[in-house]
Amino acid sequence: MVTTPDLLAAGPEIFLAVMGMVLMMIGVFSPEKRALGIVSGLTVASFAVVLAYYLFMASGERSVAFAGLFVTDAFAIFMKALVLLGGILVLLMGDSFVRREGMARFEFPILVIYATVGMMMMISANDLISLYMGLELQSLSLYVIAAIQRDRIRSSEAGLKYFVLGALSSGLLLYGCSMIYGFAGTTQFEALAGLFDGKSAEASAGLVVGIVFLSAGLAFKVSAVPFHMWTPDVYEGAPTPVTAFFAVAPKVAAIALFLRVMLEPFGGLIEEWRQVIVLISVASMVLGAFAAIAQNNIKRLMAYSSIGHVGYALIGLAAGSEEGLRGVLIYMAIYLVMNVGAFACILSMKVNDRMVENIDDLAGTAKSHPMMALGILIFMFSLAGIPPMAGFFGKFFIFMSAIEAELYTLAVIGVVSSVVGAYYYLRIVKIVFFDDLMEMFDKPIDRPLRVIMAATGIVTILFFIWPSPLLESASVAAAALFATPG
Amino acid sequence: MTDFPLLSFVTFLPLAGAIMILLFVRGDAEDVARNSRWGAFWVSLVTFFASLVLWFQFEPGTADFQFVEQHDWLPAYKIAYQMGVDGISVFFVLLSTLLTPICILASWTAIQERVKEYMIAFLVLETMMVGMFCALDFVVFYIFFEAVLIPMFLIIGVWGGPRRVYAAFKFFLYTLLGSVLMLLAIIAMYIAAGTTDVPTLMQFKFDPALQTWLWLAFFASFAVKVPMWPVHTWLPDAHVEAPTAGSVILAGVLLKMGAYGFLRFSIPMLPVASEFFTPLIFTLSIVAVIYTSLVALAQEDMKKLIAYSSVAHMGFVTVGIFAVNQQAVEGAIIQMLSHGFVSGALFLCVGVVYDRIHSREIKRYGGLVNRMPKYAFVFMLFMLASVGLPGTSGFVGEFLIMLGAFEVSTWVAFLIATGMVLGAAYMLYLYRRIIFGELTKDDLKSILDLNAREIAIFAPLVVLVLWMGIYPAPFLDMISASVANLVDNYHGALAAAESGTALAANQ
Amino acid sequence: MEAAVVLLPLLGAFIAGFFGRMIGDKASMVITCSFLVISALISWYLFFAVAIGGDPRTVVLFEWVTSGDLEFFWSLKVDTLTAVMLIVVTTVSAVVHIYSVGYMHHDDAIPRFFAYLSLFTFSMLMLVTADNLVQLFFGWEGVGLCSYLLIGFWYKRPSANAAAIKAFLVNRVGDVGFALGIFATFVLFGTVQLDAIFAAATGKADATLVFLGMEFHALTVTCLLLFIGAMGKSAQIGLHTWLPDAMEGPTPVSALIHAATMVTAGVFMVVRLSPLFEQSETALMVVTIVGASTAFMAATIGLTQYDIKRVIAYSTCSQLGYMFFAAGVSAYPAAIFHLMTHAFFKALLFLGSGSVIHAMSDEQDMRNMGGLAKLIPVTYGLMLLGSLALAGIGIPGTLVGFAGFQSKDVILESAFAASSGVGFYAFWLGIAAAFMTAFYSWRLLFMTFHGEPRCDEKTLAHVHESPPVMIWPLYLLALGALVAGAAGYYHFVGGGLTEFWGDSILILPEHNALAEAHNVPFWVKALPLVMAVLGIGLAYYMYVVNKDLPAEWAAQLRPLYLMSFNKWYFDEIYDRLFVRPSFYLGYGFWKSGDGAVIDGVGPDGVAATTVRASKRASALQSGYLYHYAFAMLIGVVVLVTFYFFMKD
Amino acid sequence: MIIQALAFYLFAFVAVAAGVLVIASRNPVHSVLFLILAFFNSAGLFVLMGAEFLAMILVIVYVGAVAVLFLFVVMMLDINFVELRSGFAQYLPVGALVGLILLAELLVVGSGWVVIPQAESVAAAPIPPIDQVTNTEAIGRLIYTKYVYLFQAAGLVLLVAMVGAIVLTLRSRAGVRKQRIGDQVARRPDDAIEVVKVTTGSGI
Amino acid sequence: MLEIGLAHYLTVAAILFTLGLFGIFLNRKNVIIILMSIELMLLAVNINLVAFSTHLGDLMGQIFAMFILTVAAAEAAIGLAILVVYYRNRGSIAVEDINVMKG
Repeated sequence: MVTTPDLLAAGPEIFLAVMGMVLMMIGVFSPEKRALGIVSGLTVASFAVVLAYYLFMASGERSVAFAGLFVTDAFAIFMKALVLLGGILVLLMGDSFVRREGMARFEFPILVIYATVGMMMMISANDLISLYMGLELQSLSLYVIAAIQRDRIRSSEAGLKYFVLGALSSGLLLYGCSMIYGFAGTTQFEALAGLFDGKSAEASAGLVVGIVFLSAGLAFKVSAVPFHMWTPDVYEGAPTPVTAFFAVAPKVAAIALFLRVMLEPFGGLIEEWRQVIVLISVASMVLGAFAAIAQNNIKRLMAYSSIGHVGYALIGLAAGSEEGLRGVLIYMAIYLVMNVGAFACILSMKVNDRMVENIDDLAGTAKSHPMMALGILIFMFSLAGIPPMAGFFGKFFIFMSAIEAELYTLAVIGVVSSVVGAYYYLRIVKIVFFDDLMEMFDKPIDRPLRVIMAATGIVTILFFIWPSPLLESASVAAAALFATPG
Repeated sequence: MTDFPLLSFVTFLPLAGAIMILLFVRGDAEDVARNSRWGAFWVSLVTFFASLVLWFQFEPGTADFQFVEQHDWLPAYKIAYQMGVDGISVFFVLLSTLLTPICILASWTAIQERVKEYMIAFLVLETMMVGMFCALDFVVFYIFFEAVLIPMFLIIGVWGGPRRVYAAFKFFLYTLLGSVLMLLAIIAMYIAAGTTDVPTLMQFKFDPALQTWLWLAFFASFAVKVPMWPVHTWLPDAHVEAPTAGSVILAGVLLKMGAYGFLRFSIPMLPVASEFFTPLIFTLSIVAVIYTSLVALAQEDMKKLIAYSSVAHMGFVTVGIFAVNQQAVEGAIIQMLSHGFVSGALFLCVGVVYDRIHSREIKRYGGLVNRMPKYAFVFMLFMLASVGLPGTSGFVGEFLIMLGAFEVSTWVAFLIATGMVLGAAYMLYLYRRIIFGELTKDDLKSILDLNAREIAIFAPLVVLVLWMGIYPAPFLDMISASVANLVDNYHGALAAAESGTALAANQ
Repeated sequence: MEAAVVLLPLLGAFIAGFFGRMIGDKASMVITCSFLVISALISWYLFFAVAIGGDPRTVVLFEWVTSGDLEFFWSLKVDTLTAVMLIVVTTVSAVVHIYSVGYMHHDDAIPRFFAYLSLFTFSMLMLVTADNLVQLFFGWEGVGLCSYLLIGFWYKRPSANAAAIKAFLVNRVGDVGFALGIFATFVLFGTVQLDAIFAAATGKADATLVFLGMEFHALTVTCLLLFIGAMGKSAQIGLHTWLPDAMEGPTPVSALIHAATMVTAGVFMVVRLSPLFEQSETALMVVTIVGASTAFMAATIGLTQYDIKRVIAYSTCSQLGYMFFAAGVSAYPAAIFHLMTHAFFKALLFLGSGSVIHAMSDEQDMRNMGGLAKLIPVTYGLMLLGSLALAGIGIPGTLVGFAGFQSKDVILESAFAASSGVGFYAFWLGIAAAFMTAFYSWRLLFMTFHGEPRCDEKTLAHVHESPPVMIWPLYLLALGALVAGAAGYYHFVGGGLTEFWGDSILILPEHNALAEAHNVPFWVKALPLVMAVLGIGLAYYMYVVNKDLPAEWAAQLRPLYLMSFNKWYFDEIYDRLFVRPSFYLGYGFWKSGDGAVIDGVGPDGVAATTVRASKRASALQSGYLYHYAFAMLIGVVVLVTFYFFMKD
Repeated sequence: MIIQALAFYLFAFVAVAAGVLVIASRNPVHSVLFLILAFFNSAGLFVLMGAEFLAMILVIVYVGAVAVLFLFVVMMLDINFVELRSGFAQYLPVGALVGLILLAELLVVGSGWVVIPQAESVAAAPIPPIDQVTNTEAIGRLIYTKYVYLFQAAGLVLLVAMVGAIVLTLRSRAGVRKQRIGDQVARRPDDAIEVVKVTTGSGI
Repeated sequence: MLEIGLAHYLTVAAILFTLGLFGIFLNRKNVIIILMSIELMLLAVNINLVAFSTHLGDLMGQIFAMFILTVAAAEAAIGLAILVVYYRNRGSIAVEDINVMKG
């Protein structure tokens, strides 16, 4: 029953899954000391191959494979490219950390591969069951890599919390799925979409309750309030490269899944779920902004920051329009770049070969590491959404869609909380630029970090000069989701 | 020459200079400092001379935008990179390009640490300021408008006084809060009108109900920037803590951004709402004039006093803008320019003594005229210009504003006229305490008068202040066509709106 | 040529001000003085050409402001009125310049002083040659500035600085009125050019204007607003408090600015705007009442002052009151006539007192003087002459008399001849003031020059006659004080009046006080003289014959005495009413308004709340797994419940 | 019919009761055992509904693997359970409130169920008549053909679980003597024997 | 009452689900029981799915349930592994102790 088109459509996923197994073998049979280097190099290489495939060869045509379980379209390609890009960058910049900090095991890159495959499956999910399988493949891998520094309390605590809460969220999600299945009679996205696009079927209460449970589960994955509670602890506890990975790839994938689920099968029920999303979005923006202010640990701060950012992205979802979707896509792309940059800076925070994570440790960086300080400046202002940094454009298109959808209150709350949020980003800038040097970070910064910092920094600050490529591909991707027949 | 993108050139030249300095100025600390100073100075000077071309080639007779440039930018959204100036904006461009080299000169010796970064920040700031006044697309405008905050935040925070952190944050967040609301308004306008092209939006008739909200959102942004009472409290703090040159730019250009916004956007695009809210603006402006003048009277810190005086002077400007007649609006523009020179110069005056004594407390001074006659003269001149003495630029603006306001409301004219007295009171009182009297403080006994560099800083400002006071015709000529157009359109739109409602009522 | 008159002093000021140090004191003095003298000579030429020759002219220099309908130029309008002012201003100024060469010779900032003087002269000339209200305002403020600078010339003295600021501020209050008047004029006439306004004035006689929410007769409002400006500049009651304090400046300044020229600008303005004032009975009435009241009030204060210059200052104030009520009864020529004569004799008195002060080593308190007549006889003689002119001694019914006699009498007669209520009010107060004027000016003479010297030995030994450079100018002024009245009578207020003034002054036919002035009963003409003589006699009795009497009377009439001595408590009232509340309010607004309320509720309050909220928010993150789980579970239940409720 | 009903009530009641005891018993070992009981009864319910294969899976996978795993861990980690039960009732009211609200809502929703009209058309895999194809066979036909994608994905999940569990728990403790057969086999005389030249008279 | 319909099964599932939820509130301190509570929830889901499957006449639900069972097993393996790792580091699995990170 499996046909060649099926295999082609899921080719990249299959390739990566197989690569994972191959690499496992390679890892096992390589000399112990070199195993990690070889495996992670090959991992990056295979990511790069797939990324290149998506960027240059993959057609954006929608094609459904595996009896409607799997779909690939421009939207999926866009999001997968982002995920892969995030994966590559994080692996590159985490390399030295991984070697140094007692997580030098080749299983790490392999788990990253499977997590990534899981994410790609999520992005391509076209059925509640494949959604669930992708999600779980991703989650299980992530649980493990969060706890991968198994000798550290923080890491294992992070893994434990993430796991318990993740399992709970799976439970909620599944309950939702079961309700949807029961009340709609199908788990297939296209079939679901077919049920609700016309005026024929009014959504039954059970179905909407199912959707609410489902979105609760998804909200957990994107760490939206009130399902966000794991985020700060896991971000803080997990090893920094893992945190960086968490902050970019799974978030992009989960947002993609969220978007697809809400807009494709349930797009016709937008009036039913919009308020729920609005509520979650507002809560996320506000909490992200406020709670971050009190933080001293920079990873924790980034966690709250990501909660806030998800709130903004959800505005675009609440708008429920093609513009909103496009806004979210642009937002996520920019979010990815600037977050990677910010984490590159965090990974450079090393005193006498020891990682430090307190914000105050950044004091006076402007004097000792002017270029890194410049990078922090760019990323912080970008995260705060100040033009002309890229972050501004992300917010701009999101708010545009919100206003267009007449979600005025949401937009106002959004901008106001972005001002509150600006406060803590500014605080970092303040510490970097205004305060006096206390402890100097090690010099020089590792080359991959430097390169990534520079590259993301340049992209972030110069995005405004030539934004069209991103905008256009986001448009195509957004259109793809809305062009769904049925 | 006509095809040369002059505005973009003027806008981005400083940025290019900043990048050059960032990348190529290296070596030991002293070389870096010297090279960045000179580099920044030359760049800003060239920019200034380039911007003078704008003046010479400007057609004064037309209200159209000139030197227009247009490039695709976000074609998917029909948002384009558009630049252009008219009579209202052209002088603000010149004001910005003029004040930047002056500021760089003023920081020559005052800034000894991180000179390179400082100069870069200033050049970036210049780009943002100039770009903001040139932008003909609302989104482009907004980007420049907001981006100004970044270098200014750093300038205050890194090179500022003891409470710089507080001041920098207050400045940043306060103004940010205002402008994000404006962003929503811009988006709403875009959605209503389908474009962010400023000239088109000026022609677009927004629904009156929508206008009210848009106006309020603009108000949130511009009122903070102006600053109007009661959202002015960031200003004294920012001014006091900023380094001298920072204060100069703040007072000279940044405050104008708010008023410029009212003039460029609120009035022409939202005439009905503007008219509806005029009493509010008048009230706040009057309070600003009287209240802050009184506050200025009680100040013990020179910079704070001048900062409060800025609030009062900008109160005049907002009255002028919302009086919407030829005299008042022209007066408001002249007053803004004049205030740019005068308060900038006054901050420079404070900077001169601050560089020598490192105190801004009024009590620390007294009798400076004994040792510093040139300084006393310069200070006197600007003080008088600030007071609005005829023959100085301050008079022309204030006079025209009050004259125009009188036509609209005698109450307003009467109440802001009290500012003439109060303004004189605090400025003379300040002058007396600093300059006059016996020279008793020991460290003042060896204080030096202005040096050649400082004279070079003040000279152009002195000339401009007198020139605009005695022969403002060249300025007014260039402004008048645009202002006339603005005023006509405004009243035309109001009349149309009124007849529209009348019609609706009849039906 | 017209430009030369005006600009030469400016040039002098410029040279002395900027290059004074370079070229030295002497060169500065020579340049400014000679420029002034040239300017004065040209003015006299212009006077004959314009006023006597009847050839008014206007020279436009260049555009000043064009803004929509509003358009005005820098220009020089010379008509009879201006010409008269020109000669008064330039002559007195030239005299003062020369006098200052002697008076200021031991000062260390001579170029600055002369620069200020010349700058002042320039401003004053701009004022009198204005052909539009704004240029008038320019000159108006310019003289105010110079007055400020000159009063505060000795900047080391705190009292001088205080006086300078006070002068500026009080003037500013008047200027607000003036400015509003200009605006009203513009609203009414659509122009600020004087000629155009005058031409249209009659047409607007019935127009109304809404001012401060009330509807008024337009021209009345306009005139009154403008008149507030005049009150400030000319130190009329209520806004006069700066003038006595202004005596902190060097004496030549007092002579030039605070006696002869600047303070008369108000009078000049009212006269200049006679076509407007003529249209408003109310405005004229107010002018009369204010003028008369000032004349009386200032005179009463002058009775008890001890500072020699302050006495003269109050006298100036009082005389300005005369001029105003003259204008108020439409006797504009009389006002200008008195303005001119007053300029001479009052400058003479001031400079004479300067000479005295100079002789007494900068002593100004008359209680420490006495018996100087023998030591400085020339000064005494000149002061005597000035006092006679001030008291208005002359033979009623003829032209024989000192300058003040003709001019003051014609004012009082006009007031009487106006035969209106305010006219009589002015007349009787004027008569009373005349009595007091004579009294205090002679009191001054007696206290200063007669009796025994009351100063210490050292000062006494130092007393000397002033150098020729100070005395000669006085002779010139003395000549003016002696003959100006008689010489000008015919043209100014006599038969040649209409022809002389031409179009520069407008008097409506029904306002015929001046014409009627020649026909008043004889007792009216004689009464001023009688009062003057009585005043002199009383002064003689009190300060030469029975020297204990002043103290006795002061004790018996203590409230009145204190009222007079403390200048009717104006300063105290203003201090309580305006100055202190301003500072108090300013401080309050700053600390409580900005600090506590706006910042406290606004940014700081919000920031504090935010920080508190953020502490709370992050306290939610307890670290306990089960709390997190609770949050999720409660969250999902809330969302479901929310949906249920939303659905309904 | 009645038998079916009785069976349902029996299984349902026992399952719910076991569920209550899972969360209420003092000893986690008991909890695990009650969990197993609940699973068994649920399997019974499955059978009632005609899902024999799932019932079997539930017993084998859940009872055989998962529950035993729980039991194993509970017993392996030597934990003071009494301590863990303190504060048992602290959140009881909140939990009860939340639980009851949710239960009420779920019941309301559940009772409103109707087969949607389009059920026929949207059903992806209609159950074939039981007399033709058994439940197990029907499922088998689907998961190895149509839904092989899911089957493979499940494989990956299990692979990750295996790798993860090993990565986390496998450790070679330093200082523990273990037999390394490879080392023993690869041992060569050179490693074991050192030939020392002893000069006479000096000793070793 | 004797007619056993879908609602009966749904009710059982709902009760089990709620019990799972309630169990978390009740046994907040013991991670293992929390995990068991979650297993109860999954059981409820499975009952739901199978019930729907039967009543809709669609095998999809049963397949879904099967994969849930599979994944749940994998999940349990990983979860317990993490728990063991944590226990090794900390010597306790009391939830009260799992709060190195907070705020």
